[in-house]
Amino acid sequence: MVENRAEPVRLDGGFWGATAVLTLLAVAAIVFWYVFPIDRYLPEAIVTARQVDTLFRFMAATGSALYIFVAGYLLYFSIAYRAKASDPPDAVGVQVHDNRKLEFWWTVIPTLFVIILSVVSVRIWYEIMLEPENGLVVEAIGHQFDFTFRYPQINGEVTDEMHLPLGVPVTLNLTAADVIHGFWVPAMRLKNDTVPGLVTSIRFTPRLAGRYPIICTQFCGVLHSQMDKQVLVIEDKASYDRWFKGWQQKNAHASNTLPAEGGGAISLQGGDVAAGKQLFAQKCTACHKLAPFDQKLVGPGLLGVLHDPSHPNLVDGKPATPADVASILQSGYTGSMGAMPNASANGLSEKDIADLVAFLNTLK
Amino acid sequence: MSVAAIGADAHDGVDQLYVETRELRLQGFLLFLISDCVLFSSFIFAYLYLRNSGQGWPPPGIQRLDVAFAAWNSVVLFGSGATMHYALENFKHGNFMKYMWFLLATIVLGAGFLGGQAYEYNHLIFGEHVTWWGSGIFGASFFTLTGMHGLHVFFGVCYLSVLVLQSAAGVYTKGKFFGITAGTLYWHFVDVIWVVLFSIFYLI
Amino acid sequence: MAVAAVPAGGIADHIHPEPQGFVRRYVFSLDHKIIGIQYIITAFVFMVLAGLLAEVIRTQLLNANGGFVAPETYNEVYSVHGSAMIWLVIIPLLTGGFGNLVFPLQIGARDVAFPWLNMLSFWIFPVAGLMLFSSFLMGAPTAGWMEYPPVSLQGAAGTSMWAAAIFLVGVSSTMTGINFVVTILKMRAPGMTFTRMPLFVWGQFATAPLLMIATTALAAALAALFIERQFGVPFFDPTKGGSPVMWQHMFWFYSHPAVYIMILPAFGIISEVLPTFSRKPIFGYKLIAFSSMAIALAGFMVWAHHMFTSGLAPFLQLPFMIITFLIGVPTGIKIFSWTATLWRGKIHYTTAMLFAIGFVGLFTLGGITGIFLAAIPFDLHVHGTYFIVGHIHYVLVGGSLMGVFAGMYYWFPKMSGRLLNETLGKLHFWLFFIGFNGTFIPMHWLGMLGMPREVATYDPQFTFWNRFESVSSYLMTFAILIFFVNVLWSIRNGKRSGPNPWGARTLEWQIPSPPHYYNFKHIPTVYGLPYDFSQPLPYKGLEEELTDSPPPVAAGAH
Amino acid sequence: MNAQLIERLGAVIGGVVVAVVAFYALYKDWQATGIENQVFKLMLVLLGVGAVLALLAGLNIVGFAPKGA
Repeated sequence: MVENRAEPVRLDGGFWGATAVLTLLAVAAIVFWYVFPIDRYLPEAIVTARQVDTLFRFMAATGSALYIFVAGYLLYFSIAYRAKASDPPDAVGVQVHDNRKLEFWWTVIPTLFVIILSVVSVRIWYEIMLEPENGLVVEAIGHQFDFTFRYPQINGEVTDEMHLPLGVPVTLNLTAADVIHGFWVPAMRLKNDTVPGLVTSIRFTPRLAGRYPIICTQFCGVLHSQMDKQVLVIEDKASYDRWFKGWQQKNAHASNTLPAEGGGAISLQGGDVAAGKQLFAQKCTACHKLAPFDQKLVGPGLLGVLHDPSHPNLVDGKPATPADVASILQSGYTGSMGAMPNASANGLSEKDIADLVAFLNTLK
Repeated sequence: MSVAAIGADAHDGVDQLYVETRELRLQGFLLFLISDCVLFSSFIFAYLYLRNSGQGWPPPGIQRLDVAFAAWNSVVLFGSGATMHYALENFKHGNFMKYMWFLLATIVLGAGFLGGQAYEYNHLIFGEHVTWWGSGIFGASFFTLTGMHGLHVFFGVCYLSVLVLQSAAGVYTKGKFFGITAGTLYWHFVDVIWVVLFSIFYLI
Repeated sequence: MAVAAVPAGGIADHIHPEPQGFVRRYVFSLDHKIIGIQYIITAFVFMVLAGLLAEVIRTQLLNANGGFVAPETYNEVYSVHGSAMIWLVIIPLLTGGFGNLVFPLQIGARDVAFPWLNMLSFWIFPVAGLMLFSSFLMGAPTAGWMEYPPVSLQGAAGTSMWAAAIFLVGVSSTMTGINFVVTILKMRAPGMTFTRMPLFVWGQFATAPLLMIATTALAAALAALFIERQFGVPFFDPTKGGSPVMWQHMFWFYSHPAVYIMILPAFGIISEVLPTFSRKPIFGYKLIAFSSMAIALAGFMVWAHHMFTSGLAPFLQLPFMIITFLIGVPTGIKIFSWTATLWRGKIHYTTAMLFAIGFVGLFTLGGITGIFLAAIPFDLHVHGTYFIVGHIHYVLVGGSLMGVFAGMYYWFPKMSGRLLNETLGKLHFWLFFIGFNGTFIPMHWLGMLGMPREVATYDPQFTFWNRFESVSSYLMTFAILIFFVNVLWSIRNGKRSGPNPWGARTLEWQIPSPPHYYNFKHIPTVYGLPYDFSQPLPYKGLEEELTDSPPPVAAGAH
Repeated sequence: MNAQLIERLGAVIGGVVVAVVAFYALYKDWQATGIENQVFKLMLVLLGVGAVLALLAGLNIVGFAPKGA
C-alpha cells in the first residue's frame, strides 16, 4: 500500500489538540519560572545578583517552553503515528520531504530569539561590568588551599574571613600566589579565576548582610575540595569598623615593615648601572616586572620604586630610599605573594647590590 | 577525469587505476600539509601571545638575533627551493641527468641550511648562554619553533636522499613519479614555513 | 539522465583478491569494515574501564566527606575518566568505529582512500589507550581532562604520560580525518552528487575537517606542556614568564571543535535511524546537511566561551557569547527537522528507534543548558560547578552515547548478519533512560546552589541529591551491562537478519550482511535521494549483489 | 666585521638570484591548471616573497641594526 501524494497533507485535529495542551504547559512553565523564589534557596548578596537571577528566569522560562514543545511533539507523534497492528507490513508514512514555509519560520524565529537573548544578556553583563570603580579596593589572593585578603591600611594579610560593609561599592582585585584558583561566592552569582602573574578584578556592591561561603571552582591541587570553608561576611558599617580595627592592631607588627637593620649599612658608591641592568635581567625578572607597582608577577613592579611617591611606602610612610632597597636586597622580605630570597640565597655580592640599587635608581 | 588533466602523458604503464590512486594520494598529501601547517601556526600563536604578554622583546638580558647570518641562511634554503622546482621541471621534460644534478644541489643546500642553523644554535647556546629552558619565553618559543622546523628540514633531506637512490635505481618513470611531486611539495612547504618563521623572529 | 559509469580499470572497478589467513583477515586487516569493528571493540573495552572509574566517583560522592578513596586517588580517577571517555571512547567510536564501518558502504565505495593509513590509525589507538591507563602506575594526571597549568605542571609523571597518550590519539584522529575527507570527496559512486549522499555521510563530511585541523592544534599544546614538564621550557609557568591563560586558549581552540566532532556523527546516525523507522523521508534533508557544515565551521570561532571567568579582557568575551548563541540556530533546525520527521509516519518501535527518539529528547535539554552557559552573566555564576558537569553529560551521554547505542542496534545486523535481541534492547533503553536522568538532572541545581566541580568532598547540605545521583548511576551502569550481554549473546545466537532487516533504503542495506570484503560486485550508479519510500530505489547495477555469483576479481594481486 | 659583510653580500646576491628564478618559473607556467599546479604556483609566490625579504634583510632595509651596532 503506497501512500498517494495526491490528496493534500493537512494538520489533523489531534495535532491541534496536542498543540493546545502543550501551549498550556508552556505558559505554566513560564509562570513557574517567574514565580519561583530563587532568593529563598540562594540569597542575593549583591545588587547585580538580582539581575543575574532575572536573566536566569528569562532563559529558564523560554528554554522550558521550547523544551516542552519539542518533547511534547516528540511524545505525541510517537504515540499518535505508531505503526498499528492493523496496518499492512509495508505501510509507509506520508512522503513529505520538506516544507519551505515551515523551515523558513523555524530558522527566522530562533534567530530573532537569539538576538533578543543577546540584547538581554549584554545589558545585564554591562550592569555587572560597569559597577562604580571608586569603591573600597580589596585584594584576594589565592593560595594552595585558602584565600587571603589585603585591605588598605591593614598591614599584612587578613587570613580567615573577608568582611565588607553594606552598601559600599567594592573593587575586588584577584590574583594568586601559586596556581589558578576560582574565587566564587554563590550568593553573589559572580566568580573569577585568580591567575598567578595576572591581576583581574570584579566590582560589586554588597546589598544583604549575611555570611556567604567562598568556594574555589578551579582545580588547584589535592585539597581543592577543602577550599570551601572560608566565608564572606557582609555587615553594617559599625561592626565592619570594629572588625577592621581588630585586624589593624593584630597586624600592626606584621612582617610588612622592614626587618631590623641586619647586615649593617653597605657602601652604595660606585654602582655600575649597566652591570645592574644585566644582574636585574638574570636574577630579578622571574618575580618582578619593569612596570608600575600594580603589575605584579610574584613581587610588585619596580618602575619608579625610588622616585614615584605613590609607590607604596616600604618603610614608615616615606618613599623608599636606596638604603631601604639595599637592606631588602640583603636580608630578603616576606611579602603576601611569596618570600624574596636574601643576598646569599640570590648569590649577590655587596658590589652586585650597589649595582642593582644604581640601576633601580635610574628607573623613573 | 581525463588522463591528460593530471599533467602526465599516459604511457610507461600508466593505467586508470594509477591515475585515480595518484589523485587520491595527492589530495591526502595536501591535507597532511594543511594539518602540519596548523601545528606550526599553533606554536606561532603561542610565540606571539607570549611575546606581547611579556616585557618587551627581546626580553631583558638577551641580545637581538643576528639578522645578517639568518638572511644568508634563509637564502640558502630558498635557493634549495628553487633548485628543487627545477629538478621537478627537468624530470617532467625527461632530461634525467639535469634532474639528478638539481636534486643533489637541493640536498646540499638543505644540509647547508641545517649546518647554518646548527652554527647559530651553537653561537646562541654557548656564546650568549641563551638556552632552551634557561632564557624564559624567548628561549622557549625560539628554540621550539626553529627546532621543529629544523627537524622537518632534516626529514626532508633524508627523504630527498632516498629519492636520489630510488631515481638512480629507475623507480620513477615518465608517467609514474608521484614520489618526486610529493617531495617537491613537502620541500616547498618547509620553505614557506621558514619564510614565516624568518620574518616573525628576525624581522619584527 | 546520463550518469557516467565507473571508469574501466579504475579504483572502483578493481577488486583485489581476498586476503588469506587469520592475521591478514582479522588482525592486520586493510578492510574498512574489520577496522571499524576493531575500533568499536577497543573503544567499548575502554568504555568499561572508564565507566568503572565513573562508578568509583559516584561511590566516593555517596557521602559528604567522601572516604571511598583518598583525595589524590579521587582526582586521578575523575581525570582519567574524563580523558578516557572523550579521547578513547566517544571520538574513536563515532569517527573510527561507525565512520569506518558504515559510510564507505553508503557512498558505494570498495574501501576508504588509504587502507594502510586506516590500519595504522587504528593500531596507534589501543597503544595510546594503554599509555593513558598506565599513568595510574606513576601517579595519574589529577587536574581533570583539561589539565590547566600551573597545577598540571606540579602533577606526577602520569601527566606527561597523559600528554603523550593524547598526542598519539591525536595523530590517529588526524590520519582518520585525512582519510575520510579524501574518501568522501573522491570515491563516491557515480551519480551520487553531494545532495544525494545519506546524512550519516554528511555527518562524517562535517567532522573530518575538524578531526584533521583541530587535532593538530591540540598536538601543539600537548607538546608544549610535555616539553615544559620534562625540560623546564617556560611556556605556561608564570614565575618564568609563561602564561597559564595561553594554555586555555590553545586547549579550548581544539576542545570546542572536539565536542562537535563528538556530536556531528551522532547527528548523522539519528538522521539515518529516524526516517527508516518512521517509514518516511527525513524532513528537510538539505537544511540538516548544511546546518551540520555550519556547526562545524562555527565550532572554530567560539572556543573562549569556556574562558569567560579566566581573566579575559571583558570586551573580548562578547563576540564569543554571540557566536555561541548563533550556533544554537542550526542545532535547533536539526532538532525541529527530526521531530517533524516523526509527523504522520508509521513508527516502528525497535530499540534503535527508542534510542534515536531518546537522543532527540535528551540532547535538546543539553543544548538548552548550553545556551544558558553561553550567556556571560549566568556563566559567571555556574562556571566550574556541577551545572557544567550536568550539561556535559547531557550532550555527551544523552547525545553521543545514545547515538552510539542507536547506531549499534541499527547496524549490528549489517555487520554480523544477526539481530540484537529486542527485549534485552528495550530493557537496556528504559533502565538507561531512568538511570541517566536520575544521575544528571540533580547536578544542575547542585551546581547553581554551590557545589564546585572536581571535588572529592562537598558541603553536607548536598548529601541527599548526591546519594540520589549515585544510586541512579548504578542503575545506568547495570543498563549498560545489559547492552554488553546483549551484544555478546547475539553474536552467536541472535536471530538471522538477512540483507535488509529494517527495510532501509540507503546503499549499505542493498548488499548481503555481513558484506563481502569487496562490498559491491559492481559499483552501482545513483540517480536520486534514497529517502522517499513511495519511489523505487534510485540505484542501478545492484542486480547481482544478492546472488552468489563470484566477483570479477582483478588478475594481478593488487 | 667582515663576517657581517660577507653574510650580507651572500644574502643580497642569493636573494636576487632566487627571487628572479622563482618569479621567472612562476611566469613560465602561469597557465597550468589542476590543483597540483595551483599549489606549486602559490609556493613559488611565497618562495619569491621569502627571497625578497631575505634580500631586504641583507640590505638592512628590513629588520634591525646589525648586532652590536
